[in-house]
Amino acid sequence: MSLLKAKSPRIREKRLDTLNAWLGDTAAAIAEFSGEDTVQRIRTFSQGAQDDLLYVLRLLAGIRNSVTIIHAPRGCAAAGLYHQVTSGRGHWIVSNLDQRDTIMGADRKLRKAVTAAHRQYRPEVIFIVASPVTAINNDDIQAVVEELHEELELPVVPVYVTGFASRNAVTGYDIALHSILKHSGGDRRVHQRSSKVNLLSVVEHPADRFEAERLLSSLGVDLNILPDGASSKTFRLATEARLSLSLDQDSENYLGVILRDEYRVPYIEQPRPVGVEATGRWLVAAGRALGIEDAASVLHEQESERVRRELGDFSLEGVRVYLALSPATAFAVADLVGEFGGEVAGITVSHLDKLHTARLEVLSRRSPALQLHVADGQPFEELNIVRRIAPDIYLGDAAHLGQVGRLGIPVVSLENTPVLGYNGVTGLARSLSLALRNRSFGAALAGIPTSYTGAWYRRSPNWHIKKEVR
Amino acid sequence: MSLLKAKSPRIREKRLDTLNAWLGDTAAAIAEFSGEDTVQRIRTFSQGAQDDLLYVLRLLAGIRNSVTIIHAPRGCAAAGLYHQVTSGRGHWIVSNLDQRDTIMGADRKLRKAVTAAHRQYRPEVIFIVASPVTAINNDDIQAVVEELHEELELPVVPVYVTGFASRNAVTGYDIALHSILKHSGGDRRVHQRSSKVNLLSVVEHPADRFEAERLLSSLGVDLNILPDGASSKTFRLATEARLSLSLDQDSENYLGVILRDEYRVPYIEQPRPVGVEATGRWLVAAGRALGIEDAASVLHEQESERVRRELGDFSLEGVRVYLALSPATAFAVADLVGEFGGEVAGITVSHLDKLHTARLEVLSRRSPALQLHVADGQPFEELNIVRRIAPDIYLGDAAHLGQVGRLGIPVVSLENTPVLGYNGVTGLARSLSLALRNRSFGAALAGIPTSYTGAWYRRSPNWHIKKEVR
Amino acid sequence: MSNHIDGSRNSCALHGALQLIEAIEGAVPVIHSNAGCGYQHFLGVNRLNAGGDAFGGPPVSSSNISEKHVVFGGSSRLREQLKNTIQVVEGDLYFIVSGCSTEMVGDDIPAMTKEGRDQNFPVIYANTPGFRGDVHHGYQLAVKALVEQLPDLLKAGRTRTAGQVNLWGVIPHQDPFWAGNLEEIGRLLEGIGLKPNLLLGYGQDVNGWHKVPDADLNIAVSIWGETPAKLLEERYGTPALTLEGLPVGAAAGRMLLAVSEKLGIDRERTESFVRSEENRLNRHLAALADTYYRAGFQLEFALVGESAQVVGLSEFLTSTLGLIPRTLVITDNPSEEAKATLQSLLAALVEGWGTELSFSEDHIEISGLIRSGGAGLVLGSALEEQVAVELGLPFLQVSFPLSGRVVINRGYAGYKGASSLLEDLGSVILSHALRADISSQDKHSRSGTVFYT
Amino acid sequence: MSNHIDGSRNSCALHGALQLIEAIEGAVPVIHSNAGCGYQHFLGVNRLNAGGDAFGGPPVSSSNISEKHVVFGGSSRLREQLKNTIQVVEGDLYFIVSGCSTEMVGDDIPAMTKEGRDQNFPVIYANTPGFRGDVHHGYQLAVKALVEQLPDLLKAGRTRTAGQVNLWGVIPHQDPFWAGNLEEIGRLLEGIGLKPNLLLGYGQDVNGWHKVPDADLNIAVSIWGETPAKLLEERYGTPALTLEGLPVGAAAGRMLLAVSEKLGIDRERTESFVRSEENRLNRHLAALADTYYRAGFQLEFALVGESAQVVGLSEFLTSTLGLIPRTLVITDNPSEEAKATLQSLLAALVEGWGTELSFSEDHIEISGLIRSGGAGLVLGSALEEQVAVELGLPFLQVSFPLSGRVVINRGYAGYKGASSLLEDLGSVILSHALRADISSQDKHSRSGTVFYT
Repeated sequence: MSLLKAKSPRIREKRLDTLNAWLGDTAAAIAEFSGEDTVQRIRTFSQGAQDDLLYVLRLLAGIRNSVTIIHAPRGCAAAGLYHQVTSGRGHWIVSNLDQRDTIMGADRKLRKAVTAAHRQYRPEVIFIVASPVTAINNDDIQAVVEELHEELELPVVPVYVTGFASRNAVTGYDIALHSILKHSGGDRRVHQRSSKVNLLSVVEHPADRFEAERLLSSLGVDLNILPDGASSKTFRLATEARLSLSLDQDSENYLGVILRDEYRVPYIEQPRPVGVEATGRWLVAAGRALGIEDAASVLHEQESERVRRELGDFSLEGVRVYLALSPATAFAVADLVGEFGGEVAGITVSHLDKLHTARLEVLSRRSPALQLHVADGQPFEELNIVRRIAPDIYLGDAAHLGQVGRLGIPVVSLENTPVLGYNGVTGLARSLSLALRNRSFGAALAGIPTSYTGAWYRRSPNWHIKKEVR
Repeated sequence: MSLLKAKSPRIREKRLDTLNAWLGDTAAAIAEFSGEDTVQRIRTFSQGAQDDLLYVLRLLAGIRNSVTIIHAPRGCAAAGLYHQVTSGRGHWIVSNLDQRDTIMGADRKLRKAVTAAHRQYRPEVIFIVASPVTAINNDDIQAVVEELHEELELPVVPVYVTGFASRNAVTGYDIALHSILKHSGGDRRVHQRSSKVNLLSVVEHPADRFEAERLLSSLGVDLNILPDGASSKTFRLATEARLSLSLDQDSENYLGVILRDEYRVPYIEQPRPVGVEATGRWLVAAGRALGIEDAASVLHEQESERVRRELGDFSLEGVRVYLALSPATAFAVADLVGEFGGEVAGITVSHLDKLHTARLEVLSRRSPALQLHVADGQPFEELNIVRRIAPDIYLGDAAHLGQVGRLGIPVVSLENTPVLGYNGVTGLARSLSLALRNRSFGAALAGIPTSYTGAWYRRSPNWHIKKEVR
Repeated sequence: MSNHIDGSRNSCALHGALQLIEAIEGAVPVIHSNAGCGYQHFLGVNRLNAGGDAFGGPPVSSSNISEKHVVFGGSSRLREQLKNTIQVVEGDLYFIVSGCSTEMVGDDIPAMTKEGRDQNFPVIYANTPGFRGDVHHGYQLAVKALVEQLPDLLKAGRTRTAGQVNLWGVIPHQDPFWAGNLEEIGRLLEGIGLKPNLLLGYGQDVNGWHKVPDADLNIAVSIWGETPAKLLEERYGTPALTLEGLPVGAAAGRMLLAVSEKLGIDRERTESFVRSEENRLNRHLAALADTYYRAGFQLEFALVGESAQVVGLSEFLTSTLGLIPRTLVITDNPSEEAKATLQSLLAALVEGWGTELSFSEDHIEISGLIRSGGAGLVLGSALEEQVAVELGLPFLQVSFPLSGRVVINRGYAGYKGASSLLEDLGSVILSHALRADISSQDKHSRSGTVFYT
Repeated sequence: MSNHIDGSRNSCALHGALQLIEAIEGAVPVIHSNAGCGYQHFLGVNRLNAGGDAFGGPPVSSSNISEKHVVFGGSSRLREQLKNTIQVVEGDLYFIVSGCSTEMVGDDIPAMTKEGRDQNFPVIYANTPGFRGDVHHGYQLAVKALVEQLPDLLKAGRTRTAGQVNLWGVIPHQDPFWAGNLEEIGRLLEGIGLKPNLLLGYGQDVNGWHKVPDADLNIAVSIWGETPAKLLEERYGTPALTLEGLPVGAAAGRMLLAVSEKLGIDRERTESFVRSEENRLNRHLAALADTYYRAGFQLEFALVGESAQVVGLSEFLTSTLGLIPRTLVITDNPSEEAKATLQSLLAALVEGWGTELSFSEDHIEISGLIRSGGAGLVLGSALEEQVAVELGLPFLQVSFPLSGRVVINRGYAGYKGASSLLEDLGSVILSHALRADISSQDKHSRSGTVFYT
């Protein structure tokens, strides 16, 4: 009966027909998801990209008082090093599987690592993250988990990720959330509802989280934020909450659904509060569910007035913008570009699935000709597209903006830029304004050739996207 | 009657027969001060050195909630910039006299500067420091002081320094202390004595001040520390204190004497607490005066036991040490070198005067052949001497250690090194030990020639020191 | 048996190979593995060396194998990926590197390479699964592949350059200052009339690699250059010279003299060049002396880094700058034999200082060594910053990984590098001394509220 | 009329002269003034440029006049001091500089110089009392003295070097990066076949100054080089070229092209050299791009410094790095005429950014300008650090005075300097961004205690 019974959740391709390679207009995109069975696409040429393991690690980096043991050869911990060094988040141990371990198994090594982690950090929880090697080898992580869970009197949570089962990295969020809830979730029997409201926040920029907190707290809402910055207790409290509010359906959908279906916490899945209007709708929807709709409306009025004042005469009138973001963010920022008076010239989303059909319909009505590209970490396609479209500015959050910059156009990174709420509007306006005003850095980069051949730029951008033969 | 009646104190040459150029053994040094009138020496070749203006600025840098206006051409504020930038101490304004001002006077400029300082900082006190130019020009600072003191309802304290009247920079401390006490000192009539004890600390290293505080506070002594870190209130409280304790007679003597002679605060002038024995004597002397001699003795026992333990087998046995320091420090460190088992191979003191006869006698008995050199900032003489003596290590606090290093010997700077009390002993032992163990930096510098001719090194080091003809 | 590692800084063999390939202009790595392998490399290596991202993003070609390939094999996917890489990505050399999964599955990478070669594609390969070892191992595997397979790709004859010297053992990014270090060693070799073949970095292309067999000498700048040098000695009889460590300051002069002797170059010319470099450095030291003495530069230090860095930097800090080595931690997993050599080398260098020398790559263990060592200054990677801050010590990032430090072509090797080190380390010590002074002022005025009011 | 100054950073004429003389190898300044003048210079200039103390202490010769000399005149004291300086201090040129007191007393310094000259001593002089002006004025006075008086000292004939170019207007220490900047400009001029005569710094001796009249061109790198260049044009008819500011990055290329045109050098050769330099810099920029975008380099900046620095750095930051000038403060007291030129020059550069350009040398006024300007990044002297910290902004020390920063021969001029600036500024911005991220984590876990318990 329970979704949490399974070792890990269904991959996104199966659960939501998620695509990670596609090119076409919005109407065609809607058509893709209207049938029973969406045809998956594959690439005959591809470039390195995020995978579910990386998303698992990103999410776990935000869990407080935890240690993560990556049960893998040493290189799989590189992303952990990145989180540790750049943002001081997480404690990362790699079990360091060598050639012999890939043949003989490495239970003993894993056991040693868990014991050492416990002794060193006295964490609230230890995660054991699987990897391609353990997945292929079928390592018996479960036995170690059960044994040490008893011995250390500590939740030891296995996270069964493979790195290859899904082509969509976002599956990793589902896997991590599934594992946490499965092992440290609260009691599933009848609950007393608490006064708390879950704010679902998955690897949001801290400033974005603060903005959501700021708005809701000023309405007197008693928040329980997870999984970002959550401890074990936060997850237990989540199951008793009166409501779950979403910030980004792409990443949190699975968490909201589990809390709703397993623990009967109502779940409001509202588009991301990006832009004045969407933030207002998000706030009012929350207010409605909590019986404070009027207060929410008043707050929206005040804040939007402030934003209008701060924006002054800022406008994107006549500016053609390319967006390359995760889908929920891309669609939300597209609306904001509209609010600013600009034109969205094209969109790359990291994946696309059934969760997006409503947004696609809106987009299709507004800009029927708009081209939608689905790709995660495939700059060869993006550069081909962007060169053709020649937008005035590019907004993205991928790791390959350094390649995009060589096209000579202004680039704004949303990787570390807050975008949510009213403060997100003014902040983004400031970044866009600076990027459009001074384009000299792009001009300097334009002297450096991109990595691709002239022949490739003459080909259609979707040349290497094929229907998967099953 | 009162010493404070005068515009400024008598220069050190007049008050204490202070010499700033001299070379000879200790017996000869004692003889210099035994007569009625010490013959001053001058140099026929000299090098830049500190002057009384620099010492005034150093002392004022430590006065809290004060602003210092240097009434001079712009370059005279360079030392202020140094204090501000390197240690964040003081607020420094230069009146910036130009050629016209040197002819026409600059009252108006000075008035503007004082008013601006008051407006910007709202200080407790504003110092107006004279300079060679105002001294030669005989600028009427007094009129401005009186006028603005009234107008701003704020102590405006003139500090009459010349830069040339005395050859001994230490005169500057007397001038600054004289000026402060004259203008912000307490009531001279019969006082209620408070329970406070003045700890006289003039530009001591903060760690040294803390060490003295630590020791005295642990004996329950209620301290009033001045002038370092003192506010106007500190100076008022000083006149009611039950006792003044000295840390460095060279710099504080004038302050101790004024407080004793003008305000009847008893003054204990004990040699600097440098080394275990001297610190013990200093502590016990303070204890005796305050009726807590036993507690002081016990503390001394405990601390010296700790120092012995921490020093382990550290020893300067067989090590010949050259000292180039201000006199009270030099004599105190000489004793410490003895405690460590080392030999003092020679001493340069920045000045020498009647305050030192007792110490000279001790030194003369112990090391009759020891050569004493009196010079402030005359590295040409020091290098000549040190090359001849070829000590194993050089300890100094002057700005020309970079020159000394070119002789290839280990150099330890006491400019920013704490030396007082028990912690000073262990700290200095550590520095000496490191310098003696690794001499490679000196070896690298030895490749760089010093600035002086071979002819000079063949001459007697006191070649350019002559008796002053009056 | 290998152990688990906390805060692993030595990445894996695949990443080491990528680091080498990305530093050769015109070389294109083709990763045959999961999608995430290249991305991990980008996050966990390139981004922790800000300013040195040659491609503007993660590696440009990766077969991104999926479940199907794990089950049925991925060789055909590699065939397709290779062919299309050559069409899409500009390059002079395509270099297939494999990851753990494709190696476990047993894909035949040599066969796929041969197929490409048969179509006249300039392709080579190396089997570099992460489970085979760390970044250093990967560097060696990739160098070996280049040395062994490149000659088959060369069409035209080579023109020999007299006095050519190849440099080995500098691993891009694993030494954050690799580019600047190579440039400076090159400048010094040019100074005595040689033609350095740097092989990696700006302007270093596949051509330079084709010229490898023509060298008069192979210099190993670290223990990781010994294998390539040995391989070339075996194949081409080229003599080899192994440096004790990164040549910083005077050690660079000794390197030049050793090279001169080995190659029979006019000793006087070399000595005169070395003297002029030496004299400039000594003048810089003299100009720093006042600061050195007053800010108390003569500290005991802890140094954490790769063996070449630890030897080279500690030698300079100790034998020229007068500092005292307290705790040395070598993080690059030398072989037992290399460990023994390093141990005796460093024992001679640090004799009499009571230095503790350790080999570790574990963040927690290393922090513990620094904590118990009692040094007054820490040089290490960003991972050591935490313990330095905890202990209130001045700290300089010198080894991988870096955080918050952009490096373009700054280096610490040679004479210029010694000056750069004086600037960076000097700034760290001086600003720490000034901060200590200012904060004790604060402390005073805080404690002042007790005593003065 | 001059005003009082809070936190004065422009020292005085005597100090400016000393800064010049100390940077010429073999030149010995002989100060005729109070004891403290040279010491003030050491504390307030040399020590605020850690690492650049050529003499190992305060100036080596000073007459230290006392009350007697103020009353009765100090000329005889100077005579004695000069004679003994020549006996005690090694030197090729003895340069008498006077302070306020001896000038007010009216000592006859030219006469004392002539006396020395009559005894065949290599002596020159400049009247440099602090009341006559600031450090820039002192630099000009000393250069003028050298240009006018040195020819009288030259015994042997000179050998002309073709293609010699003299560099003017870089004031040692007042530009903390003077040595590195000169070396890089020299390297670039050599790159197009010229013989730069740097005149100041390592290896630059009195001989170089004797060769000044032989140059084919005088380049003024700052407004303070215009007077010397003009003087030499008058005396020797040498053509002059004034740069708009410190040539950083592309501006250095434009400088080389302008020099080539002026001297009729092969344009293609110059262009090819510039292209290679340009290309390397652009590659560096590309390798930084990922960091640039994700750490948000595109900030509005406040820049406080000397006119040449403000023009040169802001030009590079704006026209190459894409930053936006918000607040520019020029601190070196240009003449009214120079101000007007700078104003129109910078107006063109910063057009459309709403930049506020100010001229001030007052610490409080400058801090106020930064506070009200609203920039997101501050470049300035150590005096600006306080306000940057107060505003929570990333901060880089680029102008005099420095604190806690050791500079040996790092520079920001030319192409190498541009890379160095990318490293330094990049590190400041990146580490600030990372700290902000980490501290917001902290903030979160602090606020967490409210929401999660």
